[in-house]
Amino acid sequence: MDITSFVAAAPEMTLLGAICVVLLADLFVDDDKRFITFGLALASLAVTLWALAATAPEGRIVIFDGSYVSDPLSQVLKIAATGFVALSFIYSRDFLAANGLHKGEFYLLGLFGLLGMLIMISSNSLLTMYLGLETLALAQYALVAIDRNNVTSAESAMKYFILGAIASGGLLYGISWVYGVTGSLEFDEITAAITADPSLNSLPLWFGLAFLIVGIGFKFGAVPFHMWLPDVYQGARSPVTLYIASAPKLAALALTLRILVDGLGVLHDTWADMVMVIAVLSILIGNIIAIVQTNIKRMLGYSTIGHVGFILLAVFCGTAEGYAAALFYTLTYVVAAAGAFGMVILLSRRGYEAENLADFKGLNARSPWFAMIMMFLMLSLAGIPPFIGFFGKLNAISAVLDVGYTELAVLMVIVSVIGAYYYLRVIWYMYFEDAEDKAVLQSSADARVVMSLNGIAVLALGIAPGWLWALCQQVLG
Amino acid sequence: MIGLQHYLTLSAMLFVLAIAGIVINRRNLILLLMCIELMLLAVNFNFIAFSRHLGDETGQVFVFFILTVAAAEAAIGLAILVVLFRNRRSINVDELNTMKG
Amino acid sequence: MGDIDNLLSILIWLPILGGVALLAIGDQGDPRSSRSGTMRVVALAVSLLTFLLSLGLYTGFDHTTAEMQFVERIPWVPSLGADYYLGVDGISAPLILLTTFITPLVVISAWETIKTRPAQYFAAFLILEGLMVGVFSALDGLLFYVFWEAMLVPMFLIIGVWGGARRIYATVKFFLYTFLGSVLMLVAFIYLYRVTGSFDLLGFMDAPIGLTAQKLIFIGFLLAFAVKVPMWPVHTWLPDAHVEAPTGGSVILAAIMLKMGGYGFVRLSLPIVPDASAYFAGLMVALSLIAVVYVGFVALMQKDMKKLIAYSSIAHMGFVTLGFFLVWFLQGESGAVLGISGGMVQMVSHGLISGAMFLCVGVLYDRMHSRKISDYGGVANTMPVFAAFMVLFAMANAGLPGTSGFVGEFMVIVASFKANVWFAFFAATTLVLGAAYTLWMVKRVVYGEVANERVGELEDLKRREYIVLGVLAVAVLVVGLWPAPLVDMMNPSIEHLVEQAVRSKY
Amino acid sequence: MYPYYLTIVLAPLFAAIVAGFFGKQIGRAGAHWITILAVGLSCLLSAYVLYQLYWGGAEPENISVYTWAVTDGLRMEIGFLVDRLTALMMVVVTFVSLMVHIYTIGYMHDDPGYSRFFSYISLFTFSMLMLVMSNNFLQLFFGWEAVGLVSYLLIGFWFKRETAIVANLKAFLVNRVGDFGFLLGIAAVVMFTGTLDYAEVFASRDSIAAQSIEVFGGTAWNAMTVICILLFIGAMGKSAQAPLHVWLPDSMEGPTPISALIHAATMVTAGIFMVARMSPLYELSEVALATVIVIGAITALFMGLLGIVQNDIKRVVAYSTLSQLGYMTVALGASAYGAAVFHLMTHAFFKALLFLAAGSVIIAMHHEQDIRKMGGLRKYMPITYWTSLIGTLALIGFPGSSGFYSKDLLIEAVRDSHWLSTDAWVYWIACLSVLLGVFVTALYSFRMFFLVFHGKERMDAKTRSHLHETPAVVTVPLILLAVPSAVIGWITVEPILFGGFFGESIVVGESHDALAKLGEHWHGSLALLLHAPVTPVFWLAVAGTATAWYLYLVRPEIPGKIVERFSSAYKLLVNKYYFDDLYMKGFAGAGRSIGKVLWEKGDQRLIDGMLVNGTANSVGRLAGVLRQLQTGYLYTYAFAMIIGLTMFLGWLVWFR
Amino acid sequence: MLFQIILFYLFAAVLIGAALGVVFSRNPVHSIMYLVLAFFQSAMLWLLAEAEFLAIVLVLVYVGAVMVLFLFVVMMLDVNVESISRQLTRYAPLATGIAFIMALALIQLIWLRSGTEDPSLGAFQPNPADYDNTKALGAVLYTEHVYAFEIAAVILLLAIVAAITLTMRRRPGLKVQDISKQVAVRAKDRVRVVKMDAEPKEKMGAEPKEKMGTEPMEKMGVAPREKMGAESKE
Repeated sequence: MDITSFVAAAPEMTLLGAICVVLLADLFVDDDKRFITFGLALASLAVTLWALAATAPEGRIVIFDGSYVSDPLSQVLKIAATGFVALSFIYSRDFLAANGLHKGEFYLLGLFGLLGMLIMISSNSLLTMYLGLETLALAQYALVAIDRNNVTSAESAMKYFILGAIASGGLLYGISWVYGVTGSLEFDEITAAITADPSLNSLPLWFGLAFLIVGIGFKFGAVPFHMWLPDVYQGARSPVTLYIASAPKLAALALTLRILVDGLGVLHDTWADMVMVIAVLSILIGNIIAIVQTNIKRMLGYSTIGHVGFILLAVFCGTAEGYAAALFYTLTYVVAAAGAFGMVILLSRRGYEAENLADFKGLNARSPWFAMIMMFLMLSLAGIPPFIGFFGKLNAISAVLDVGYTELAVLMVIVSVIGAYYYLRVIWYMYFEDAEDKAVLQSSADARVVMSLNGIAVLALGIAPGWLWALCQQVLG
Repeated sequence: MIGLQHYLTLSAMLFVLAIAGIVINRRNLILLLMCIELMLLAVNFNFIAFSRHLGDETGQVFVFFILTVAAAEAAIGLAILVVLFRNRRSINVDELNTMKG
Repeated sequence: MGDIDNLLSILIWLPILGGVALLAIGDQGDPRSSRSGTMRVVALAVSLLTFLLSLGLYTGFDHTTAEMQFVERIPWVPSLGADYYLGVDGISAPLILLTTFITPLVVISAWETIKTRPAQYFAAFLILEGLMVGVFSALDGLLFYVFWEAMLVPMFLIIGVWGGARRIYATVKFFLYTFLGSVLMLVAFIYLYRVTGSFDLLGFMDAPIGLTAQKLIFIGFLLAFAVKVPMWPVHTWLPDAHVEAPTGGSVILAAIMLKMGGYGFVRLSLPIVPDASAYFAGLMVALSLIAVVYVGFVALMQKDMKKLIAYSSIAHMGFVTLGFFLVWFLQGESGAVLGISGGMVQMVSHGLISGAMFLCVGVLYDRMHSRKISDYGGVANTMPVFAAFMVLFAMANAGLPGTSGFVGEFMVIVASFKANVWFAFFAATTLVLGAAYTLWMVKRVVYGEVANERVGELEDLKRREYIVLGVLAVAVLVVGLWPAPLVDMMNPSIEHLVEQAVRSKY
Repeated sequence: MYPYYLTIVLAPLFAAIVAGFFGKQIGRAGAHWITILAVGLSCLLSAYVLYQLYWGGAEPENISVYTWAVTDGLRMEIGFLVDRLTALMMVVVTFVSLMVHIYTIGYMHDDPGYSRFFSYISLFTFSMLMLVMSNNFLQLFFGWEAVGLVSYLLIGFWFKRETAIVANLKAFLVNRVGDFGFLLGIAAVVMFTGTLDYAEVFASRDSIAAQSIEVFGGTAWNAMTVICILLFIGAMGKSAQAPLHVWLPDSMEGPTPISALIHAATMVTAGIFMVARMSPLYELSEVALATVIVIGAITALFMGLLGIVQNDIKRVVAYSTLSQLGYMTVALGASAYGAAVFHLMTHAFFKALLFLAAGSVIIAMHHEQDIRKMGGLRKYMPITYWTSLIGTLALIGFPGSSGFYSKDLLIEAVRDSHWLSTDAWVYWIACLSVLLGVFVTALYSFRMFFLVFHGKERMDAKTRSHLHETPAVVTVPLILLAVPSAVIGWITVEPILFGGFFGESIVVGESHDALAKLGEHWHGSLALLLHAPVTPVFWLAVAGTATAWYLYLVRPEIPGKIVERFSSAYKLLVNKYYFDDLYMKGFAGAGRSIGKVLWEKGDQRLIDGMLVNGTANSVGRLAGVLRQLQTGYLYTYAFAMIIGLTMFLGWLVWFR
Repeated sequence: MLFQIILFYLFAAVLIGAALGVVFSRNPVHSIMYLVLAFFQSAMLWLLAEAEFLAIVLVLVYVGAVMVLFLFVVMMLDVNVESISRQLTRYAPLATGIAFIMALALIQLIWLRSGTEDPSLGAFQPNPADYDNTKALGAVLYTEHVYAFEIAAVILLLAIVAAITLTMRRRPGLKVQDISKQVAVRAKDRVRVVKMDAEPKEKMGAEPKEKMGTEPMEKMGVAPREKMGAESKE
């Protein structure tokens, strides 16, 4: 084995190295100088990005005896994941500082989580996928509970942990069956084995598949494996919610695509039905329950479930276009969702979390600019053109229509109308209602700038979505 | 002759038992953590059985990692449990419902 | 002015950028004072400039061809086969002119009446104007849809922020109703994209499509456009939205947004799915006639002026859809062009008249803060000039010859008589019903003894209001007395449309 | 001649605009001067045009002014068709209008809406001229509606009066019902001919008559019949024929000059004019003619009867107008278009005269209009008295007056319409109505005359102390109108009815041409006059007059007894055959009820309540139910996952 | 062979029994003990399946570390056994049904549809005599699975970080010297003149005062009390 081939895994290695640096450096940083850790964390991300850019492979490279793959898909997802983690760090800092949570561990765990995501994104075998998943999951469990004095945080962390453990137990059980039937854990080999012996494509393998889908469904938060999601979104402190709601969705997509497409693509006929069922349930239940929420984090949680349904419906198509649509949707959704949660953080202050919808009342009077940014984000999530979320929906629907499921497409659009209602409610609170709280926004300049850029991005991307869609198609073509 | 099916069956029984334990238990969270351990144990049985059946060590390697991860998981799970207990003075599953709807 | 390159782009983006600039300027000084604030001047300047530029559409328009003119086409989302593709023909150009004509009036009418966040108010209207021009000029399905939906947002805000007491209910209803209607159009577009490989609307028109698919596409379009028009029975959002919207919002909603529905039918339904349109023509005519008769009766009983005008809008728009769908009852005879021309003229005319009517109500509302008919009476005593305008517009609304309201109704009734006597019979009931509800309202509001002290203290029109209503009055009369320029502009396109509509595509 | 036509039409329009928009600037005098000058100019030029056409040998002209719009091969134009029929109407219209303008100076002297009033009546003159001079249906309809608009504005001129604004709304709506048919008629014309131009339509009249149309499933109707009846519905509205007559008496709420100009002399005769203009079409449909004649006959007799019980001076005249319009309509139905137009003309003069005289009385009585409170005015108002007498005599057709010639010949023409004997009952209805109508006319006319000018002075002392003759601006028009009322029949009857005055402009089928038959026995005006005492018409009129004299001057207590005796009949008449009730409570009430039901039950409850908000609420309720699933308990969450998993497994094992 | 079969069923039976004990015993300590038993039985069964290394690791890691941790936590939390509700969840009957269905599906899968109806076909091939399970695993662990191995290391590191983050508390009143701070201290830091607003800032309450009080403590490396909210409860 040529050591130079490890270069392909440079991003992960770099990040791990950086984590160690941050870990050590943080020990020597006082609480009031925690911005150093923050800077180091951002620097780590920057270095990781650099490593990603520097080692971008031409095509597909598989190393570590088939455990690790680097391909255009992984590049895109990794860059995006790194970027979103950076975004969540930037948005979070003020809040953490104001709430006495500004500890190095937040960044550390965040970076660990990112490492887990990168591992998942690049995994080429069920084993590394599982390990990456666990890395991410453990980091998230800890992050959710990071505010040790917060009852709801602890409760949601516990729920998240138990359910997550069950899901990974199910996933493992599924992996064991897949392994048992095909004799391999690597995706290429699994595909090869099934192709070589079609008789393998039978019940035992499907069984494994069903368990795998439970794992995937959980990670994404698809109905009926979604129950953790609203509670965790609500219970976790806002920065953590932001973290969980953004980058890990990319990892979940990687999980889905790697397992269902790279590994078990030949079983599309079998998994498509299951994916469709959970996807349809997700768009329905997510969007409907979101209507009656009063906590914006919880509402966005349910809305996430709805969006996940869309992503899974795109995956369900089983076409290259469908996968590309799923990727596009995930990326664009996360941009908007990150912004939305960022806005929740931005509105929060010391000892006060702006997590109720009512806290958004009269925002237009307090800060027209951020009200507009939030409106952009909400409209993007609602799928109203010209915001980028619309194109996500467009591509997903297009993919579904392409495989001939007109009824599904109709369902999708009707559900997005239901969904529009609760996004509109945020806008109406911001614009039509009078403020209950007239305080000025307190947040640092960098967060404001990034938030503005985030909001403008959903518009700008929506006006010129071509390149991103082309990229997604190319990556999954 | 004892073989794959027996182990798989045993594993399946353990798995189902663990799951049932999680769902029907409304006593305390520690039990849930233990059930999860049981579940992983069931998975391990599967891997070992398949590994032996296939004559391939990968399955056993997987079990090795599962054991590692499960230990880490247990550690974090218990840590969360401690945090929860400190906040609520209770680890009763029944009382864990401040967020719902 | 017809030789400006990218005229359509300018017409779209100038107001939008103007709106953005207004947001940047913000409310300078005390927003409650009518004098302060450059934003009003900027808003007026931008809207007037847009209008002046849009005249280039008329002067540079080739009246002899049905081809698209002022075409602009650059790739937009190549991976989806969508282009930034603009162009106008005789069907869309008048509507663009209507849009750019109405917007400055709306800006003037709101000059000092909007006291909360005026900059945002004007910005919303300017952005809305750009988007509406975009809808009328887009020749790419995706672009069309983007403009179509994006338009909802400013209107949502206009009603919600500056509206009346039940504004939130109204605006959410407006948004969701229209959004629900349009999403199915999106599905139809995507399907067509699947068939043709691009979002080119003209390409859609030439693509062969099976009958079943056509029917489904038609239903998708129908929901979008029927809600917008609005046709019975999906009209109930309109009275609410109108009642709660601020005056400018009502004006734009009635004058232009409703036209989108009608425009959609002629631009999309008829040429793209002619067979399905033929299949559903009976239904469409029936719904149109129900709109005319049913809604006419409903309008009679309204107690709120705006609601009454809103219902009358629905009834009048019934003529539009009636005119459009007569084509298939006139196979092989002349009259189809007449019907569609009538519908188109009716759209333009209704834009002027309903806008004017809402402005009239706005004038009263600004003074009395009430829209209830029963709060008024004898307004003519204190506001004679206003009363004159009100009666003129009411007469126009009732379709009096010599006003624009007559032209379209006349054409449509004549065409529908050819199609079927009973179509014409029910359509013509508007002569009675329209006059009844409009003039009854006029009687109760304008005539009579001064009803109460507040009416007694009313001041007559200010110069600003006088200009707005005067300009509209002139427009109403000009179109009514000499519709030829308008009709000539549309004719080639409509003839082409009829050819497209009567052929079979599968 | 084209510039003349344009001037005739536009001068009043210009004056109307100036008086309307710049009333304040030009002042009251300016307003009346400019309008009077404009209308005077129109009147002069109209007379010149008539002169040219009749004596000057000018040919009828059909000119397009401008193209309104062209689409789908249908040319819609604004243009003039000026022939003798038109010219006659133009003269009548402008002359009466001029008189009314002058009269208005006195009548409206103290009104704050002085210049507005002049603006309106000038605008009316313009509209009426557009109507009569039109060469196509579009413009006809334009004029048709425009006069309706002005009528609406003028009836509601005193907009503070509740009765006035109810009346104008009613007038407009009832007219709209007529226009409903009229517009459909025009649509039918376009359908069968593809054109709106009179000349082209008339040219293709045979082909129309050859076509048919299915209105109700299965029964084919002759296209011409459909067209003519639809157009006649318009005429019924405008010319206030039963059952669309209800607006005309109420329209008396307007100022009296208006009643004279619009609701007596000109606008209400538009329907008559229109049918005469369309004579080429009507000639080809006997069904339509029969309809016309029946409607006219009913109106002529029954509206006259109502005049007997009215006590408002203007309403009496209004009902007489209705009755006279009925006469004209009967003549139209009898294909005696010439007679109808002739009666139209004479009626225009004497009825305008009567209205203006009534107005004069009203001025003198300080706007008291109840004839029961008048009496013995003769000695206070001699000019008004004598002119009224002339008008009344003309109205009852006293031999020698203009009304005599027109009405007598009209009745003769109807009686001679033997083609009608194919539908015997139609013929008898027509004849009986017109004959009985003569008696009734005389009765109510002289009832009013006697009650106003003779007998006891029943007004209060204060009013009596102020009684005197009205000023010259009022009396001069009375005199100027009295002259034609008295003599115009004598002079013009021969050329108009028997001298081929109308030429091509009125077409009568040979078998229908009752006037031609009358013409065979025509020996001049004098002969007819001398012949009068031997006709039943004369004696009926005398009988009516005598009855009125006996009942209201000799034994004024008798009418009260009659009322008691025949209370139910009286009630029927006083309530105007319950038409108003039918319309107000029946149609208008039903319309409002329908509207209410559709709105509250249909829109609000069904569509909005159930479908729209119902759906939204259901989604909301569903959300409320679904959120219950999220119990917050860990085991529920786990259970959901397990159920999902088990479903998958079960499906895979047992259902796939 | 028969002996092995007997052993298998014996161990299996005890394992299932122990698992049931885990689920149904009321006292958590008992549950843990049952779980330990289950692990032991599993280790036995794995030995039977000739997976010696894992059997040993299971005992070492699980019984030796993880279960001790569990016990430790249970003891530390001192959960009042009696106060714990005894009932099962309301889903219990349904869940039992679902579990039954699932078990049925799995068993049907394993026995009927797996294509190897004859159990003997599923019998493990005995390993060759010179087979060394530990060696075999070691051979692949550091070659083929080195990447996974490294990740596992990361996970353990992460677990350490996470566990410490969540549970480590600095006890108040614990005197600790922070030498670097002691050395770095300057004279002017000893005394600080605090400027106080005439009126406290909004929503700050009495904080400035408290800050003053805690400042020196922080400097001494002792966490201020307020940051350790839970502390006060204990």
